Amino acid sequence: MLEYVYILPLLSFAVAGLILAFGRWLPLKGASAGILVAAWGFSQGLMLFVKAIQGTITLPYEMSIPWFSFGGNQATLGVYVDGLTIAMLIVVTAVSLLVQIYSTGYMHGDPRFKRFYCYLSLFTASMLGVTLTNNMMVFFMCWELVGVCSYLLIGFWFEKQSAAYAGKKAFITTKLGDLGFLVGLMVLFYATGTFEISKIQELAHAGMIPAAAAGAAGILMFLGAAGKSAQFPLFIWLPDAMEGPSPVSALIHAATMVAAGVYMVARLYAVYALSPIAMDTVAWTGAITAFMAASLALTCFDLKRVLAFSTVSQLGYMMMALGVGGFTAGMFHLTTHAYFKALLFLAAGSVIHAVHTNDMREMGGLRHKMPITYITFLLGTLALCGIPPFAGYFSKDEVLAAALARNPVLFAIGAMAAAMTAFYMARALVMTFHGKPKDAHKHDHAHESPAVMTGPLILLGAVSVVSGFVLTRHEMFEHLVNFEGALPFELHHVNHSAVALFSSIVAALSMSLGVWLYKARPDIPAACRETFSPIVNMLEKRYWLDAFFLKLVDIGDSLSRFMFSFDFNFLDQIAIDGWAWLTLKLSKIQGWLDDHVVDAALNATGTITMSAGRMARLAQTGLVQNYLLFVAIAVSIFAAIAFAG
Amino acid sequence: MSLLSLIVVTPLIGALLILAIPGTRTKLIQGVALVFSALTLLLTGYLYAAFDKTVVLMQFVEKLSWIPAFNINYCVGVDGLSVALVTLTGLLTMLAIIYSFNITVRIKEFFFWFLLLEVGMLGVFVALDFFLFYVFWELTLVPMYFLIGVWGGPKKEYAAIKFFLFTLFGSLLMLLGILALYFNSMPHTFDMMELIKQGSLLPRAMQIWIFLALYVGFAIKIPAFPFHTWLPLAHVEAPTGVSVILAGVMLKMGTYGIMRFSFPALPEATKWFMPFLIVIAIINIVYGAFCAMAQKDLKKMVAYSSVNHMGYCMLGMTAMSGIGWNGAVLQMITHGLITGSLFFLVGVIYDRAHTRDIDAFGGLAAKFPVYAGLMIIQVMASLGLPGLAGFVGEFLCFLGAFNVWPYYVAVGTIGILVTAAFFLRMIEKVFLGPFNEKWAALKDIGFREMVAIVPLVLLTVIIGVWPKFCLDLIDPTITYLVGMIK
Amino acid sequence: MSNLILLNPEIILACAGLLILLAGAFIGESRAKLLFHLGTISAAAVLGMVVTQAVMAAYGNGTMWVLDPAAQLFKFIILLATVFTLLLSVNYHAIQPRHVGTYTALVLWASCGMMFLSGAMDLIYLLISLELISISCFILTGFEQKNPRSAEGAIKYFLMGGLSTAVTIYGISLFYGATGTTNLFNYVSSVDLHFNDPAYIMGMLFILVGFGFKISMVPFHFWAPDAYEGAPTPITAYLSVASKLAALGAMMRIFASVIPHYAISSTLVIAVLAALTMTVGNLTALFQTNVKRLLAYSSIAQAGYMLIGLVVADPIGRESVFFYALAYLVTNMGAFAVAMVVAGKTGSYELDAYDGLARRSLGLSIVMVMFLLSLAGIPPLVGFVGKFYLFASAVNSHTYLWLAVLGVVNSVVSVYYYMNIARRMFFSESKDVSAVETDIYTAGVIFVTSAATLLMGLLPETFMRIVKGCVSFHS
Amino acid sequence: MTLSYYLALSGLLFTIGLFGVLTRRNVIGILMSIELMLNAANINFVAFNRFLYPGQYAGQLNAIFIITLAAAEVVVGLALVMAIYKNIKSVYVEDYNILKG
Repeated sequence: MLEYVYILPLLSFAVAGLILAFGRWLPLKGASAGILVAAWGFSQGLMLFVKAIQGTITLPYEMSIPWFSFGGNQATLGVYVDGLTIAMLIVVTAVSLLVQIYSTGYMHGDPRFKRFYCYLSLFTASMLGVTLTNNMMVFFMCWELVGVCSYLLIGFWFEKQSAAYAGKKAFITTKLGDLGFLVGLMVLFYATGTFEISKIQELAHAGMIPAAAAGAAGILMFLGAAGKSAQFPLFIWLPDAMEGPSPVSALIHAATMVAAGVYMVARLYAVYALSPIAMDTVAWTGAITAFMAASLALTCFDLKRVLAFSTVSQLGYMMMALGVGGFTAGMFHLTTHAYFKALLFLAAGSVIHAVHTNDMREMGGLRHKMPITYITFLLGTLALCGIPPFAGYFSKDEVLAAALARNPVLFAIGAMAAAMTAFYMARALVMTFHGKPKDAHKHDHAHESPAVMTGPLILLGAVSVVSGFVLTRHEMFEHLVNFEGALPFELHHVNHSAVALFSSIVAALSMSLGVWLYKARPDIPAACRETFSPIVNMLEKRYWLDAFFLKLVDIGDSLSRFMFSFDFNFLDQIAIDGWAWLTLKLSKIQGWLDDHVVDAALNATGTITMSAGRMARLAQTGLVQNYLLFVAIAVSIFAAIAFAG
Repeated sequence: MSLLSLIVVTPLIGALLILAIPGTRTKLIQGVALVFSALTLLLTGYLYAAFDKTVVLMQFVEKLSWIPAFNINYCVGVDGLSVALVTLTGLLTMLAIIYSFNITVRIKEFFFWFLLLEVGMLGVFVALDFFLFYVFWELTLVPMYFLIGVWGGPKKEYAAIKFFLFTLFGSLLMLLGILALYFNSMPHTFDMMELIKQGSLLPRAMQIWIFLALYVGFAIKIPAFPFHTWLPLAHVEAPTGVSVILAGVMLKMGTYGIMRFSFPALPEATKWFMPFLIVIAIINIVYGAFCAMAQKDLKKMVAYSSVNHMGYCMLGMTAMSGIGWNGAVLQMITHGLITGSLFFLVGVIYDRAHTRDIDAFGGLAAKFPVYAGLMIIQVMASLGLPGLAGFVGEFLCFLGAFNVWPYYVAVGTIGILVTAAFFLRMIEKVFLGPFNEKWAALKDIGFREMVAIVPLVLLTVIIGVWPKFCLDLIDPTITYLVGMIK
Repeated sequence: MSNLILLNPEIILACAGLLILLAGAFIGESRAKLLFHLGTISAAAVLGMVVTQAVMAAYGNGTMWVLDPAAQLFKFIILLATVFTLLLSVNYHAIQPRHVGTYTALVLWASCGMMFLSGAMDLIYLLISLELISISCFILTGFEQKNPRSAEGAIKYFLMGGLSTAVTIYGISLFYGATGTTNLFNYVSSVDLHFNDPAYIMGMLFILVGFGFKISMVPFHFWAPDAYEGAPTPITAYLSVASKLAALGAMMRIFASVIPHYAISSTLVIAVLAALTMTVGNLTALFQTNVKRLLAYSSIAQAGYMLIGLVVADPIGRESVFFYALAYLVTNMGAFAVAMVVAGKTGSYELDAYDGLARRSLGLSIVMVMFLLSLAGIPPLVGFVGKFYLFASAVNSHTYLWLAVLGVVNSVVSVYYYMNIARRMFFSESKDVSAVETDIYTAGVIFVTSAATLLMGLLPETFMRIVKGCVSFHS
Repeated sequence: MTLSYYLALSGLLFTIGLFGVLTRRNVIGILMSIELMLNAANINFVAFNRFLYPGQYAGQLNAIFIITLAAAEVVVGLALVMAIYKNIKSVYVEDYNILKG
């Protein structure tokens, strides 16, 4: 069972190749192959989960084969499975499976349907690689590969200039973070002498890694996580990434890839735990991100972008949880969030599929036209807002409790973000599904999506409702995902129920406010936009972060132009060709000498005298010397040498 | 005749044979060129297979007395450092010859020079006698001059002579360095292995001067900042097949020379120069990347990216550790594969559109999916995407150097970012976005071009996934060499 | 006197010259070419004799001359050049049939003078040899009577030569005053007395002027381009090869052997002049549009390189000059031969005559490129091995490393103009695409020289061993 | 009369010759100046022989050689002047200027 887990990513890779090569002859142009593999993977994950809970398999499990050796070191290729891995594995395979099923409807008729499934399989494979690998080098490889898949899928409809741009932006922004990751990895390598996760963990637990190295590695690698998981200030790419097809947003930009950063921090939690500074960095970055992104979602009119900001905000939560020591809480939030956010994206995709726009101002009143979509979206919203007994309630509650246990300020920020979350989700729900249709034409053409799309929605809706409740039974999740020395899942020394009650009330109030404002008094938000226009402006400009990064790009561009102009104009044309030029000039002088010397040849003999005046006159005519004179001069010099020495 | 001599002689026979064929029989000439380059490739492939991976010393050594007056021998041999480069040369030359079947003028001369060039390149990598090394080194110069000058682009003559003068200057300085080594050895010898043993006994000042003389020669070939300015010009003006060889093989001669000889033979000088070398490597990386970003010409962009990539290679060398050197050698090979194929790919579009202006295209991915796919794979490999060949070498270079020069390496990573930026921008402009209808009449990549490019793409993927394939050969020798230097 | 038999080659050559001169007066114009053949055969026969002498190790000396391996080597070079020159002359258009006898005789006598020069051990003997060469060559340079260029070249050559001869003779007189003899055998025994005597130093330096003129050392080189351009092309080749190398050989004997190296306080002077010679020669060559002039300046620069070995003057230095002399002989001769062929077809020595030559005659172009590359010193051609040898001697000496560095820089500069010819042949297009024909004599010369250029480059060992055997001058 | 007088005379002759070579416009004049320089050498030879090495004849012999040599040179020189005069119709060196560069 465990012995064969390495087949999962390999099979996915193979399927990606299979679809690319033979997709046109397979059922559903290859989609069937992708779905089958994902389904099989999901069943495997589920079985592992069950067995792990039952305790019939021993964890952690590790196996590897030598990959290559370099200068006395051995790189390995292998898998490392513990509870964390299994939790992530289920998320990846489940969402991947549902998204692939959903996409057969959503992408139906697309000219590059085949390639879409190829990319999805490739992504799934890489993501499984990230999840399962036993080795940080392979981790980094797969980490980059998911980035490429993300790039390809965001720019899937590359004829749209904005899509192509968004793909590039995503890739480069995450790459910026990855530089940190790379350097951090090297620090880690030289601190531990290995890339293998199990060995790193062992060394960390034994305290063999110096705190400074651990801190440096942790913070540097967190830069990579900040890029992937869209943390402040690198989250700017994620809203633009919504240019991709909605299933892609659900799979990559909500459930799995963006969670990879969180997963990475969790994976190396032993290292982070050694350095309080690294932990604080993670926590505060998470908190700031959670707050900022939530505020950005308040003024956004693009349905998918609202969800994207929400994703960023929730990822901030997870990071905050990890940073304050809530290891299990963070991972739990990751798990539940994956389902309900995927649900929200797929539902949003369903809406967009129907009305062909992302703009909420052109929607409205869709709940009658698309009842299933509406219901499932509603369930997702409730889960996200943390209304009991939906999934989000359980996980968010734990995150906040962990924050309170460590630092009340973080708790306060988290609570505010939670309030905003409830508000903007209510806003989105109302604007999309309630009220009167704003665009009659679009409304008339809207229709409920086909069963392949609503099916996954219903499934995910069900999961969103029950997963929080189920997984907390008998400390099931904690049993699976835990970290010795981190905060326990159920915090007893803080008033847990008080936190839960407080957050639920805040969420409910805030949600009601949102519903009331946008349903009954839409004039108030409009007026607020007027009144607080500077703030709205700031939010629409995304705290000027985009401008900041564009400025950076501009600087890079100017720098590159400057360097090239230096290269060409100075280094090449002056410093190098200058020598050639100088040589030619010299030879011209020489040629001139010969021209005017040999030119006049014997000619000049008649005119040269030794008198200075004669010389001056010669200088005026340009005839300075002639070659016999050279001989004479040489002879005189020789004579002088003879008498001098 | 030993295997290595056979490898060197085969293309020479081909070249002479071509000279004997009347220029009008173009098919025959192409056939002969193909057959002899293929034969060479087979022999190098056999060399690769027959090479004993566990032996760290020179293999297939053949030593014949050549000029006893100067104790010069015809001495050839390969170890882990050179064997893969020999095979790479065989492969790239054959593919470039296949690609170059589209040359329509003066075919006889073209293939004559091309095979002669192969002789020189192979010779450089197998020579163990410094005099022989130098002869082969210079032998590459003349064919390259003609290949650029006759079949090149608009500024071909300028490019050709600049390349010639630039590299000649370097190599003549190198010759002086070699002579100095010769006269300081006892008994006087040009035998590289012997000189390596004796070089370390030289006084430091002497070592430094010799190192400098050799370094200028090698650095111009690499090309290291500030000696790189011949490169963009020569690459851009050269015909496609020749650019491939230039980038794929000839640049490596510089780094190979340094690793083969300068570092092992002159340890004191190496120590002394190290701070400069690392700075130059970083400049190459960052500066090359930024220069590439400013380019509007596709080929020039790839050319500058070579400056950047050879910077990684130098970075790995400066690590003076097994990790870094493994990375450097692997980087040489992968850069040959990747940049070689990129030049092919640029050639494909240039042959069709007769322009390389990045802004002139748009949305080609929709119309030419195969071409776009190959290009994107190789670009990704070039910008160091894991899973493809470029990553492993690059990563090992950085990793190796990080131990010694952490802060420089941290600065150097900027190069990775900028490389990604300009390549992705190029992809965005050329392949993505709305399709530019101007190019509606163009055809997707053809069979001959596929034959030239696909093997490189496959190797890029194979080495990326299974670097052992290459590193197994390299690692034992490198570990031994590094151990010896230390 | 019994040793006089060792001078048989010179004597026979001189007699052959006389005979040919006489025959020329009687032979019909239609059969005048026979005289070239006669001349060639006699030169070749004498060459055979010299080789035989060398093989039999027939060495010895008279009171004013010596026959040692070095002399034999230079005689070999001179005679080979003579044979080549006469072969090139057979179909040269500007020599009138009625003057063939004179022409051939003068060439043979000039060669005779050079052979004397190569064994000269007395300054007066040396002077007379030099004059024999000079006077013959003055006439040969001006041999194209109807061509004002030829006459002008000759008169410039003559005036410059006259002045340098005068200076040289004055130098010899001073040398005589300082040492009491003009004989170098006697001189050797009293060597230590005079090193600081100004008359002695001035004498040596003035003698240097004469040699400098002959080998076209800066600043005594100004005649060379004009005379080279004006002279009939075979004579240009002859002047640039035989005359130059013969003088260089004698110069080696005096400045690098007879007078011990450490004893010449003026070595630095020669070193500086060597540096100037390469630099000026190369720089001026850059802008030449006439191939003969270009090769003239190139041969000035080549003399500069050879002077490196002379300055170094240790065994390696001497060997390197000897080897380079051999290399220069075949390479430069070949280059002039090709230039002659091209001019024969196009009627012009201008560079644009070379446009597109590769399309017209690929073989000839490749051979020409070989010669040019050899002159530039690119392996695996003989010029490279020669330069390698020269630079090796400079590096070995330490003191003159700077000359080697300068030589390197100059080589790079020279490649520019050498490759400029190659560029024209291979990169440019010409309107006329008819093939370039080569007559059998010229083709023979080109074949032999090109084969030697390549083979001596690939397998230089034999020749290195020969020059090693020649370095110890008799004294 | 001592050696130095002769040497001074010879030096003077040499210098005058050199001056003449540099300043004469007429080829024949230049030829004559060269002859002066040769004769300066002859004076040297004879004077050295007489004052420093009275037992020898070498110096005087050399002088005779040089006189012969000078004659030969002048013959060829004049012939060349004739040749160029036929072509260019001038004996002034400034007119000989086809070849240059």
